[in-house]
This record gives sequence, C-alpha cells and structure tokens, in this order.
Amino acid sequence: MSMSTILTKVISRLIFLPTFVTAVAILVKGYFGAGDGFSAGVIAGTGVVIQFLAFGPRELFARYPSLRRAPLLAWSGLLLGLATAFAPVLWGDPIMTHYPRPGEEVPHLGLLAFHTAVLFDAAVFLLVFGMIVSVLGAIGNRYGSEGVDS
Amino acid sequence: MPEEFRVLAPLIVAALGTFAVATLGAVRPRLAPPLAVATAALALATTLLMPAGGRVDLAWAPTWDLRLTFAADGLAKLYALLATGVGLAVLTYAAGYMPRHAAHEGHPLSRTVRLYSLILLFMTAMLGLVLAQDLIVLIIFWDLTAITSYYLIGYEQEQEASRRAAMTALLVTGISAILLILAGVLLYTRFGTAQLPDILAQAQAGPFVTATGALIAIAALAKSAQVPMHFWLPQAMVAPTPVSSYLHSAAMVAAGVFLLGRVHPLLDLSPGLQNVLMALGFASMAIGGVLALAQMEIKRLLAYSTIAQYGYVVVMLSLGAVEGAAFYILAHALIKSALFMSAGAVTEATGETDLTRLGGLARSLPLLAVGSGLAAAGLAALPLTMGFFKDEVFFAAAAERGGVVPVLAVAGAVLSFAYTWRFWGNIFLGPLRNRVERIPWTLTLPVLALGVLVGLGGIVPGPAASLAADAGEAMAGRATPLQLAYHFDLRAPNLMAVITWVLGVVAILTAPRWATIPRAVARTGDRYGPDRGLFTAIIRLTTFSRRTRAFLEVRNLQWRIATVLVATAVLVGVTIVFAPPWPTFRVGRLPTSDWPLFLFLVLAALSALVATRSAGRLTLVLSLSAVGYSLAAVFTFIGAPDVALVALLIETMMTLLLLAVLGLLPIELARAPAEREPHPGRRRAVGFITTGFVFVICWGVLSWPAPDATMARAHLELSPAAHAADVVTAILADFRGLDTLGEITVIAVALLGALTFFASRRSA
Amino acid sequence: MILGLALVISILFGCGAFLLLKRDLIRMAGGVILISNAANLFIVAAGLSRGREPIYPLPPGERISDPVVQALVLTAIVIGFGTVAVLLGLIYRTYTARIARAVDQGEETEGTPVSMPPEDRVAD
Amino acid sequence: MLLLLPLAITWFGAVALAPFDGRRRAVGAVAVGVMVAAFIALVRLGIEVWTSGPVEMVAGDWPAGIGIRLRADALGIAFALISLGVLLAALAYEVLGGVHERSLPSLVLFMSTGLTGVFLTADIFNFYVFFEIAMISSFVLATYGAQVGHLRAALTFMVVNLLGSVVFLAGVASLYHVTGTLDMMGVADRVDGAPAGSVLLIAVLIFVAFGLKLGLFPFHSWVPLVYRDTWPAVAAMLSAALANIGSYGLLRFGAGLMPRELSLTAGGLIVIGSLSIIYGAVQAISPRTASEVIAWSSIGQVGYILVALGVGGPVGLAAAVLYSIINSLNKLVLFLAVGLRGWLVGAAFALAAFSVAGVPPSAGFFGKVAIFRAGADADSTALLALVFVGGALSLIYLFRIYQRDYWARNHATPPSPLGARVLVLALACGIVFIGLWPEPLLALSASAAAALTGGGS
Repeated sequence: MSMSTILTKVISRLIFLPTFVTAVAILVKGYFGAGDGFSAGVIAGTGVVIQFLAFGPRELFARYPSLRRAPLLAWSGLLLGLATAFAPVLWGDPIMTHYPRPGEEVPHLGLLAFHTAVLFDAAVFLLVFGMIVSVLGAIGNRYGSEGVDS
Repeated sequence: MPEEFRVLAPLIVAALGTFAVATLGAVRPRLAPPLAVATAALALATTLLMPAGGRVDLAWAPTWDLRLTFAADGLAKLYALLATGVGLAVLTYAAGYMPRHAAHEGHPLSRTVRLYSLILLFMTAMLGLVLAQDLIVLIIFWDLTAITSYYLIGYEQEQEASRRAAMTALLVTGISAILLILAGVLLYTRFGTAQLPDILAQAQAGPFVTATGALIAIAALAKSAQVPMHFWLPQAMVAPTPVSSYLHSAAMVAAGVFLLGRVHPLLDLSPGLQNVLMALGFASMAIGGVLALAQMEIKRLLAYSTIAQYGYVVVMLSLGAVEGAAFYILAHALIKSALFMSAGAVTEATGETDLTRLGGLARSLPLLAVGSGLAAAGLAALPLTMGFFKDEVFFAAAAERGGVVPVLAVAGAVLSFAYTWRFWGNIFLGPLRNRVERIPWTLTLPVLALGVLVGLGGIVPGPAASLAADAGEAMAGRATPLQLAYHFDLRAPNLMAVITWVLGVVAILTAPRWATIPRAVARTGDRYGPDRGLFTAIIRLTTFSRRTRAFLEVRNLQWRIATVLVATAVLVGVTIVFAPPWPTFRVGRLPTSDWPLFLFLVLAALSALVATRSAGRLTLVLSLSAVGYSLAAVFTFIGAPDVALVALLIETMMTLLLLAVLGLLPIELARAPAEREPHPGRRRAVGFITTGFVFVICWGVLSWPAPDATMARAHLELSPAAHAADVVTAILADFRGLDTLGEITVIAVALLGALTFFASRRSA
Repeated sequence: MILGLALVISILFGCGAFLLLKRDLIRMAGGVILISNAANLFIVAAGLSRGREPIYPLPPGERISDPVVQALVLTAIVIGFGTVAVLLGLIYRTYTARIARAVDQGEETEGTPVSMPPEDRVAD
Repeated sequence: MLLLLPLAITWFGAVALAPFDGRRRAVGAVAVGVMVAAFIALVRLGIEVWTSGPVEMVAGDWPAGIGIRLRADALGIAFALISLGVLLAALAYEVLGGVHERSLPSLVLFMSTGLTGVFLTADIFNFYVFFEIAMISSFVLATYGAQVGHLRAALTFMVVNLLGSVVFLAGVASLYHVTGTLDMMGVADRVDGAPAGSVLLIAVLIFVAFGLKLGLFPFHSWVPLVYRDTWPAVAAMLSAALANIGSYGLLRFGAGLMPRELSLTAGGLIVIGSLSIIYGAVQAISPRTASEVIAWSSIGQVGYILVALGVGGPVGLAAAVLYSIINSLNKLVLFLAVGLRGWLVGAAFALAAFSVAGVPPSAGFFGKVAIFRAGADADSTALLALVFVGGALSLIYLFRIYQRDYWARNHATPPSPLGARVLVLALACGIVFIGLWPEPLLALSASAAAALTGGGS
C-alpha cells in the first residue's frame, strides 16, 4: 500500500497541516454553512491516511507511537458526545438540551461560537477521525504481516 | 387450624415431601426411602382429616380471572385417599424393591432417589388435580401427571425400550392434553369463567358442549388407556414395578376417569357422546380382555387387564352410574396395585417374568399367595371380596339399560374371570418350577395389607360404599345413595354374576382349545395397531420433512438472499393485485432546471449497470465510486450541499477502504473470473424481479407527498432559535441530535468490529 | 421527475440485488453499497419540497429544500459507511479463516477462494 | 431522568469498556454489573409506568414533533425488560464460561443500548438509528468464536439482515413522505389521510423488514444456518433478544401506527403465520442437531405471534406480546442449554422444551392458552386446529432430540463450568415460576396491548 517515493513523502508532509486546518475550519463554521463535525473528521482522517500511503503504516506508527492510541481518541469522542447529550439531565433538563438556550445570546470569539452544539460537533469529529485512523491503521498493519503485498 | 389449610394440607405435605426427598436424597440417598414413606403416611393422615365440603379460594391471576380454587368434595376425597393410600403402599414396597433393582441393573443408589421423588411428585399432581375447581388449575395438574409419568416410564433411560415407551406415553397423553387445554379455553371463553362449578351450571345442551365434551373425553380416554389410545400403557411396563403399580391403580390411569367424572354433567348433556363413550368402553373391555389372555409376561397381562377394567368404568360413567363407577375405581385400585406388587415380588424372588416358566409358588411364598389371591379373587369378582360388589354395581347398571348391554357386560366379565385365573393360577398353583430367593418383608406386606382390605371390603362394604356415594354425589350433583349387601335372590346382577362364573369356569377348562385365538389377535394388533400407526406416521413425517427441506431449502448465501427478494416481490405482487395503487401514480414534471439533475441520475444508473457487468474487481470499485460521485452531484443539484459534501467524502473513504481490503487479498483474486458463477439466468431474473417491485413501491410512495411538511417547516423556523444558520446542521446537532449520537455510536461499534476483524491473527 | 427518480432508484437497487447474488464476496459487498445508495437516493427523493439549500439567510419567497430528509440521509449515509466497513472486515476475516483452515487440514480450497464456502451437510 | 437511566447506563458502560480487553474476568464482571444496574433501572421505570402511566421526554427541550420524543409505555417496557434480561443472562453465561473475544462485553452493552432505545423511542427514524446500533453490534457478535462456521453464519446473517435494514429505512422515509412527520403519534394521526394504495405498500415494506428480523416463513432462509452455527450464547442473544425488534416492530408499526392497514391485511398475516407454524414445525422434525431443531422451531414459534397479531383486538395483541416474551425466554434457555452438558442442563432443556410445547406448569402454557383464546375469540376452528397441530409437532421434535441428546448419549465429555450450568437451570426454573405465578406477565401483556389500542398505559 505504501508508495514511498521522496516526492510523495514531501508532498504528503506538506499537505498534512492544511488538511487539519481545513478540517477545523469546517468544524467551526459548520453551524453557519455547509459542513459539520463529521465532514471535518473525515477530512482530517484523510490527511492521516495520505501519510499512511506515503510512509507506510509501519514507519508512521514507529515515528508517532501515539497513532496507535487512535481508538482511544474515538472512545473519548463518543464519551464526550454522550456527556454533552446526557449532562443536562443531571439538572433536570431533557436529554440533548443545548446551551445557551433559544433566545439567549451566544458568546463568540471570532468565528468560534461558545455553544454546546459545537462541543457535540467536536465529539463527532473526534470519533470519526479516530475511527478512520484506527481502521485504516489496522488494515495497514495487515500489509506485510500477511506476506501479501500489492 | 384454618379450614383452608386443612383442605390443602395433603397437597402441601406431598409437595414439600417431594422437595425434601429430592434435595436430602441427593446428599444422602439412604434417607430418601424412609422420608418418602413418612411423607406418604402424613399425606394419607391429612387426607383423612380433610374437612368434607371444605373450600379454598385464592386470587391467582386476576387479569384472566383465574383463581386457585380447591374443594374437598366427595370425588376429591375418594381419589385423594387412593393417591395417598396406594402411594403409601407403593412407596413402602419401593423401599424394599428399589435397592435390589438398582443393584441388579448396576445403577448407583442415588438413581433411586429420582424414583421416590417422582412418585411423590405424582402424588402431588394427583392431589392437586382432584382438589382443583378451576379448570386452568386442573389442566396444570393434569399435565403435571403426564410429565411425571414420562420421567417415571423413562426411568431406565439408557435402554431403547424405555425411551420408546416414555416417548409413546408422552405423545399420547401430552398431545391429547392439548385438546383438553383447547376445550378448557373454549369453555372459559364461552362462559367467561374458569370455575368448573359455574361452567357446569351454565352449560346447555348443544353442539358447542358436545364438541368441548368430546375434546375432554379424548384427553380422558387417552389417559385412562382406552381403545384406541391404549397402547402406551402396556409399553409403560418397562418401568420398575412400583411405578407400574402406582400408574395403574391410583394415578395416571385413574386420572382419566376422574376427569370424566368431574365433568360428568357436561358429558351427560350429550347422549350421543355418552353412547360413543360406552362403545369405546366396551371395546376396551373386549380388546384389553382378549389381549390379556394372549400375554406371557405377567406385568403385561396385568396392563391389558387394566385397560379392560377401566373399560368397565367408562361404560358405567356413560350409563350414568357414577356412584358405581366410583366404587369400581376404589376396588380396582386396591386390587390392581396389590397384583402388580405381587408380580414384582414374584419376579424378584424367581427372576422370571414369563407365565409359562412360573408355577407352584404358593408353597414357597404363602403370604404373598394369600394377599395376591385375595386381590385376584376380587378382580374375578368372587363373593366375600370387594370385587363382588364392583361387578354387582356394573351388572346393575347394565341391566338397567337393557338391550345388548347386559350381554356385553357379561362377556367382558367372563374375560376378566379367565385372565385373572390365568395370572394367579399359573403363578401360584401347579408344580413348583423355580428356585425361590428370600424377599424382604416390605415386598410382601403391602400386598398382604391391600389384599386384606379387598377382603374386608367384601365383608363390610359400608365404608367404601359411603365413600363412593359421596363421590357420586360430587360428580352428578345430586344424591346418589349406594347400598351394598348380599342378596340371595334372582335379581339381574346376581344372575349375571352366576352366568359369568359358569362361563368363566367353562372358559378356563376349555382354555387349550381356544388359546391360539387371543394370540392371533395380539399379532394382528402388533402389525396393524395404533401403536404401529403412530410410529409409522412419525417416521413418514421425518422423511417428508427431510425431503421437503432438500427440495425447498436453499443451501448457500446467494440463494438465501434471493428467496428473501423473491418473497418480497410476491408479497408486493399480491398487494397490488388486491389493492391496485395505479390510480395514485403520477409521472411528475421535468422542468429544464432539473435537466442537470436528471443527467447525473442517468449517469448513476449507467454506472450501476456497468458495475454489474464488470469483469475485474477494480472496474467494480471504480464503477461503484462513479455511482457514488454521481449521486453526490445529484445531491448538490437537489439543494443539499451538506449531503453532497458528506457523500463525496464518504465515497472517497469507501473507495479507499475497498481498495485497501482488496489489496490484502492475493493478487490473483483481483480478477475473480466471472464465468464460474452458476445460474446466470436465475440471477438476472431475480435482479429484474427486484427492480420491478422496488419500482412499484417507489413510484407508489413518491407519487403522493404529504400536503403539509410541518416538521420541516418547524425546523426551518426554529433554526435561528437553535443559534444555527445551517438548518441541516441544526437538525443534526440539536433537533435530532439523538440520531447523531446514535449514528456515531454505530460508527464506534463498526470500529470495534473492524479492530476485531483486522486484529493480529489469533492462534486458530 | 417522480417517475425518473423511481426508475433510477429501482435500477440501482436491482443492480445491487444482482451483485448480491454473486459468489464473489467483494461483488456482494458492492451489491450492498449499491443498495444502500439506492436507499439514500430514495430518502432524498422522499423530501417534501425541493429548491434552495436550507441555509440562513433564507431567500424570501423561494422554495427551500426539505432539510429533514437531508439530515436523515446524512445519518443513513454514515451508518451505511460503518456497516460496509464491518462487512469488509468480515469478508477479510472469512477469507483468512478459510486459508488458515486449509493450511491446518492440508487440503485444497475448492471454488473461488473468496467466495462463500459451501455449507456443510451435517444436517442430513 | 428515570426514562433515560437504563439507556444511559448501558451506553456509558459500553463506551467505557470498549478500550479494555473483555477476556479479563474483571471486565466481564463489570459488564454484568452494568447490565444488572440497567435492568434494575428499567424495572424502576416499569414500576413508574405501571403506577402513573407512560413517561415521556422530548429531546432538546423542543416541542414534540420537532425534537425526538422518547416514551416509555407498557409495550416498550415489556419488550425492553425481556430483551435486556436475555442479554444479561447470555452475557453472564459467557462470562461464567470464559470470554474468548476482547470486544464481547462492550458489544453486548452496545446491543442493549440499541435495543433499549428501540423500545423507548417514539420517533420512527430514531427507531431506525437505535435499530442499527443493535444490528451492527449483532453483526460483529455473530462472528464470536471466529471459526469458519461462525464467520459463515455471521456473513449470512449480516447480508440478509442488511437487506432488511434497507427495506426498513425505505419504509421510514416513505412514512415521512406521506405524513410529513417522524413522530410516531403524528404518523399515526396522519397516515390515514394518505392514499390507501401507497400506505399499503409502505405497510408491506415494514412487514418485510420485521418479518425478516423475526425469521417468519418466507423470509426465514437465514434462520436455520445462523442459529445453528453461531455460538450458543450468541444464538440466544440473536433469537431471544434481537428478534424481539421484529415482534415489537410489527406490533408498534402495525397495531400502533397503521391499524387500518393491519386490519386490511389481517387475513394475510394469519395465513403467513400459519404457514410459518406448520413449515417450521415440519422442518424441525428431521434435523439431527439440537440447535438446528430449535432454529426451525423458532420459525414456527414466531408464526404464533403473527397469528395473534392478525387476530388483533385486546385479546390477540396481548397474546402476541405474551407469546413474544415467553418465546424469548424459551429460546434463551434452549440455546444456552445446547452449549452445555450435564443433567442439570438436561433438566433445563426439558423445562424449556415443555414450555415451547405449551405443557404446564411452564410459562409456555399461558402462551398457548393466550393463543387459543385469540383463536376462540376469532371463532376460527381452523386456527384452533392449527395451534393444536403445532403444539403436537413441537412435542415430537423437541423430545426426540431431548431423548437423543440427554438420555441416550453417555456424555464422557468434561462437564461444563458449574456456574453456567446453574445459571441455565435457574433460568429454566424462572420459566416454571412464571408458569406457577403468571399474573405479572399476564397483566403486563394486557396493559401493553392496551397501550397500543390507546386504552391507557
């Protein structure tokens, strides 16, 4: 699966950061235009997958051992989502209640809105990103170990 | 002591005893026999103390208006006395018999614990059955007797014959019991109550009552081993002797006629049904009697005799002589349990079960001979035994009906006389042919005790008669006095009895001349009888099942899917035949603004068609992504940019995933040859059928959008309140955030699955 | 347009069904993908209005596309993706398990290796 | 709060346990503990519903019809209780016997979440989402054991059921299209305004989806293979917990949302149910392995549910609910027993077999009585005869295999773990206990039926 040439390695490293920036941008602006946590997660995941393709999963895992923890990222994402959804229940509001409530003012910091829906979107992002990296990483790990190469 | 408790005391004692024997016995098998005997004794004592006419009425399942109603009426009392009294005798006998039996069969002693507890459970079931006044409760105990007998008959579960006998008993009594359940539910639904007295009071003659009565009668006759459902009983002889003894006298078989008695007013509403019952009773007397004459094995002879004897009871019940039937059951139970136990004792002493190899045991086993002789005299209805009166009431009822009935009655009684002699005479008289081992007193004492009771009952019939009279009253719902005494005159019963004895003696004396006839009947029965019929039916059914499965059932994944698609198509087809949706179909407009949209739709369809024809996997993957990207374009033109974006991204991911997995498979598989696929025509046909029904559904559904899109409108209006500009995002994160939470949970589970599947290979 | 949509959806579904019936498991997975694509298109087609994208500021007076079905189809697409991921994993696993068994028993696998193994005939 | 507790417990539990190796005893024990807690929470919720009527909540604090409505009524509670109970038992069984795969505890919790959600939601698309959580968990669970047989069964299960999911999804979208709402109450209110022809087609879609899930006769092709070849505990979960979605779905969508279509097609349902009963029972006569016999038997058993649904009315619907619950219990014990050896297990198998055949004192007796009542209510002799024949055949096939497996064979195989054996016997005793004191179950099914017809909780 790895197509390791110098060129691909350089290019992939070059585009790694921009993909993340794009992802975060989509995540943040999702509430105003098209896009949401899910798209952001897939885009960011694609960024890492391109690295897999360029360097081969083994090398990448060796260089960034934390990538092996990607499933944990996914679990924490889901946990965050659950927490956002269920937390209002603790003080008697229905599940999935977002704050500030309708009619209240949403504080902004530039484009970033301090709204719990954004938190929920971030959870989706974490989960999707973690999922894609974990699954493709796991598949990548199969390469070579099976004695199969393409 | 409250009255409720006194009514239920025997039931409670038996139930607790069952539990105690099962649990304590599991720890210490030696404790089981004394505990079981003590339980039976206590149950008998509490039965004797049952208050006459006492009732218990507890709410049980108010939703269905079911009540735990028990009443200690005359019928219940009679049967309860039998169940506990004979139970006591049988368990005493078993305490001596079973250890020897276990040693003989090579079972551990712990196995016998099962027998004691099952007999006690049987006793519990019988007590519950006879006390129950609620039809549903009655049915529960009814089936409990079937279950218990199943396990008792299958006691020697390693033996093929045992398993077969148990299965036969389960099928005959279990399946017929379903009819009883059915009848119960029908009565319950019709009369709105499950209380038997209320049902019996409300029942009116008519087809409904005849039908339910017939269903109940089938269940009862099956349990009482009446022709043509008699065959399970002789087979059940494979069980240890205490089991046979109990099954044939006070439990199981007795339960059948008990039920006939319990619902007697219902059956009495239908004279036709009563006549059928009488015919079956006589048939059982004839077939049971003749086959008893053909048997060589002593327990089987007794088994056929039981079938015949219960034929008497069924005839009497159908004649309306309920008090006589009650007396008959009482006498027969004492007699038959004694005879069975003596048969078992004889076998224990000699090791023989064959009549032709036994003889002259009166000298070596005198006490047994006396006890058994008294019982046999009773069975043959000789004077000075209870048995005399049992035939007396029978003859009286038959004579009262007149016609051919008295003749049949005498014929049946002659058969009884003959086979009883055949049994007792062959075993105890004539030259001694066997070496006789010592047998413990517990094998003799119960026989002797029961024999003495039979004798006493012949001299002082009063107590038994009054028990029977009470039972008759409970069955018929009117006073049914029963006066028993010896009358030295020429009344019909006396004449019939004398004729019976004379003919009986003649039959015995001429036995060698006709002995082959019953055997021929028995052979014919073995070949064409209902027993063979049942098992042939099951074997045929099995073959049919296997053949239909081989013929109808698909055996691979592809056709498993295909059957689902075709079945759906058939359902849709049937639906549109019955309710044509054509009037609702609308073609819709295609404005020029929609042309690009339509173009991409066509592109998607074409790509899909290419995918079906792709030779290599790579072509497949590429055409699939072409479908996906075309659809993404469609979503853009349809005003759904969020969907388009996600569709695009997902399509990319999906393609990547497909290629990655494809790459893991060996290279030669990347071009899987298509020509090895069998049945291309069928596959294409299923494809077309599927396209067809999906088209019908899509068109039918899409033609008529709802007039007002309240939900969508509300979402559009409320998005600003949710602080969102993109309505779709607002829906995903807020209005329908729960869906999104579920969706990411699905993704998380998919991750869990993928990690499992792509994890390092475990050692196989 | 209603007719056109119905036609395309049924063609997609029918092609998917046709692929589902292939012994080659990858093609079968392709069939699943096509069928879920057909379902997604159906959901969008089930929208109650069609027009501009539902993003504020909404152009006054114009028809707005039904946002509900968009949200539904997004959820469905994602769920479909998760399902296909599991399906591909399962196909891979089936394949490796069969190879492993063939090695264990020293026997040649018959038929196309990545197709459904014939079911055993234990039953009869 | 109370409404969400069962859902929240398993959901958080599933995520929390996902990173850990489920083969470790502690993880298994925690998972069982989580399930117990969820079950208790569900019982509390059930008591609340019982005493003071259905409990509702609209997510996001929006008005109903805009946010997703969650609703616990007697019907949902009944199915949630039995399904969660089954999963709890199967999980405990597996933990007592030793878990083989690291993801098992977490997957079972995810599946519980999905099932609980399905039974507690009042929104048709949300129903689909929870349904998918349960389904995808079951797809992965079906491979448990990881032998070729398990994988093949899992693949068959997955592909056929994916088809069902797509069909259901299409049904949901169609309902939205003709009613303009996803809220169950709204759908029920407006569906009668849509053209009858279209709605009937939608009803067929929904029926196919749930019939497939349930393993009804023409859609049964996956059942024998899957229930025979999956791991016993997994077969128990699939047949006794997951399949409940099918019966619940038919009840909720049929009797609850589209009663007009239900009564239109009642005759057809009874015919299909009858075919299921006869075909399943006849096919169950000949297989030689217990699990395959039970698999075929389950095709017959779900036929009774459909027949009861077709009869309809308070008696028929209550019978359908009652029979679903009892059938789940029977299947649970039978499948768990198949995986074990020893006389305790034989006794458990026999008790469950008696229950399947409707022989008292077992829960199944009341199931059969309820079906008979429905038949008597419909005044249909044919139906009564059918139930009789079905019962008779079940007695034959179950006890043949019972005698063959537990009487005739001398099992020299090492005994199974004591804990698992005792658990199975205890569950079987539970079946007998219900047979002795049926009132709670009868009341529950009666009020579940009443919840459907709108007569209170």
